[in-house]
Amino acid sequence: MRVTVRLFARLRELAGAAEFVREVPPGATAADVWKGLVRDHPALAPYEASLSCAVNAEYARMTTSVADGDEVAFLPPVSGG
Amino acid sequence: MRVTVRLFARLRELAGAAEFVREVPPGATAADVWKGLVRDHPALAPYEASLSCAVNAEYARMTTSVADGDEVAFLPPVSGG
Amino acid sequence: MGAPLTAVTTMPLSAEGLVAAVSSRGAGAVASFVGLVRDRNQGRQVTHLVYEAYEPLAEKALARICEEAAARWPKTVLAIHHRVGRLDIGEASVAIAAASPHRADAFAACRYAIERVKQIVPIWKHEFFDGGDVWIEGATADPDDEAARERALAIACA
Amino acid sequence: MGAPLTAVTTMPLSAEGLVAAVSSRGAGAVASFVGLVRDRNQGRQVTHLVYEAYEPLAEKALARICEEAAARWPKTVLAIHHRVGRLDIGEASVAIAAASPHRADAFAACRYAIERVKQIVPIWKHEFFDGGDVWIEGATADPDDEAARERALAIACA
Repeated sequence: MRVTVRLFARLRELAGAAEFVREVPPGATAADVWKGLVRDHPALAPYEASLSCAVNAEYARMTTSVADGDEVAFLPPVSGG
Repeated sequence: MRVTVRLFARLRELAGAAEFVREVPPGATAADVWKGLVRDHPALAPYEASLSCAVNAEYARMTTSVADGDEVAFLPPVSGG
Repeated sequence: MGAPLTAVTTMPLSAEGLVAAVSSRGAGAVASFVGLVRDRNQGRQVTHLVYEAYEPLAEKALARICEEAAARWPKTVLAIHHRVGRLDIGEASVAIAAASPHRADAFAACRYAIERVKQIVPIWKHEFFDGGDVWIEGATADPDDEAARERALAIACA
Repeated sequence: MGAPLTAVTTMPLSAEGLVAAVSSRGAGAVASFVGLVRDRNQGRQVTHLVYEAYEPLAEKALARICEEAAARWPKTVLAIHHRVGRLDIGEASVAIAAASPHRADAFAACRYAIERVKQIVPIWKHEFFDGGDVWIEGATADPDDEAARERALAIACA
């Protein structure tokens, strides 16, 4: 199945794009999507400890399962205000 | 000597005027001015415990001496804001 | 800039004007406060208020509050405007703005200012309600009352 | 009224507009906060900032903060606008207003809101300074982190 990955801020810069369409196996979690992404973009790895994720524009856990067509966003630590 | 007494808010209403020119003996204090005023306007008496005073538009103590020509203001509890 | 840092005025107050007056290139945070005339007070249906001031002393008291704040929060700029005369429901009676490099100081100075206004500024609120009117009487004004000042600081810095 | 209670926008922010949006006939106090772009940060001479947002989630996070505040301070109305895009020195990045019958709640809700914005709203600050640029990274966003929420409440209600 396919998911759309969205990256922001420094993650976006390190990966070189704001959006990727990625193929993942059925039953994959957000963590699985992230691991696949890090394999292709190892520079992202240091963010694993401080990451947040969202599925379809709702905050989610890395253990959340994703479905075909989902938008999965990975968020570095925020700095609004 | 003469001082100008200024009254505000409820004190002004109870005494029936915002300003009085009063004769006081040399060496009089703000407290003496107040006592004279209360003699003529007994309705003011209950305010003695909660009063502030100012001489020439500076906060003063009731024990402050006044001089000829001074402006002596008596202030009920404030309620700005 | 434009607006003076302190004022006792019959003109409508503007939070925006005060925010602009205190802001600078080094200010990262501006906290502000506006007091509005409420339609109810202690069960009474309020129609309007009339604020009376001993203006020259009220101006000095506002300046004193700004000096107190500058001593306590040296990098913070404070402005306080108080309106007098007739005010209808929803109108602003007092507007305060405090700018600082950091938000904790801006909030603290702003809160301190409104507490001190209620303690030491010679202004009185005459409330008109359905069926009558009443002079509101709050604090006996004494700028040298250190216990009152400590209470304002405690509320501001909590 | 007019202004929505929450917004993520490229347009300049107005404290006055937010104050008007939250005010009502029962509101006696409006506390507000504006965050401004400072010319210095950690020794760097800042030239400008660019804020980036995950907009649909940022809008939801702002609405969530308003709901949290409404649960904690039921009579308080809160509004939060955050700007995105390029901001020059002195421009407002965030504006918050909280109206309440009483000032303690207005101040608390306003302070709570800015602390929560910094904790859970997916917005990022890209700082451009003399000699380079840096992404500012603050808190790992987790709205369900109760310890973070308690910290924001403790700061607000102190």
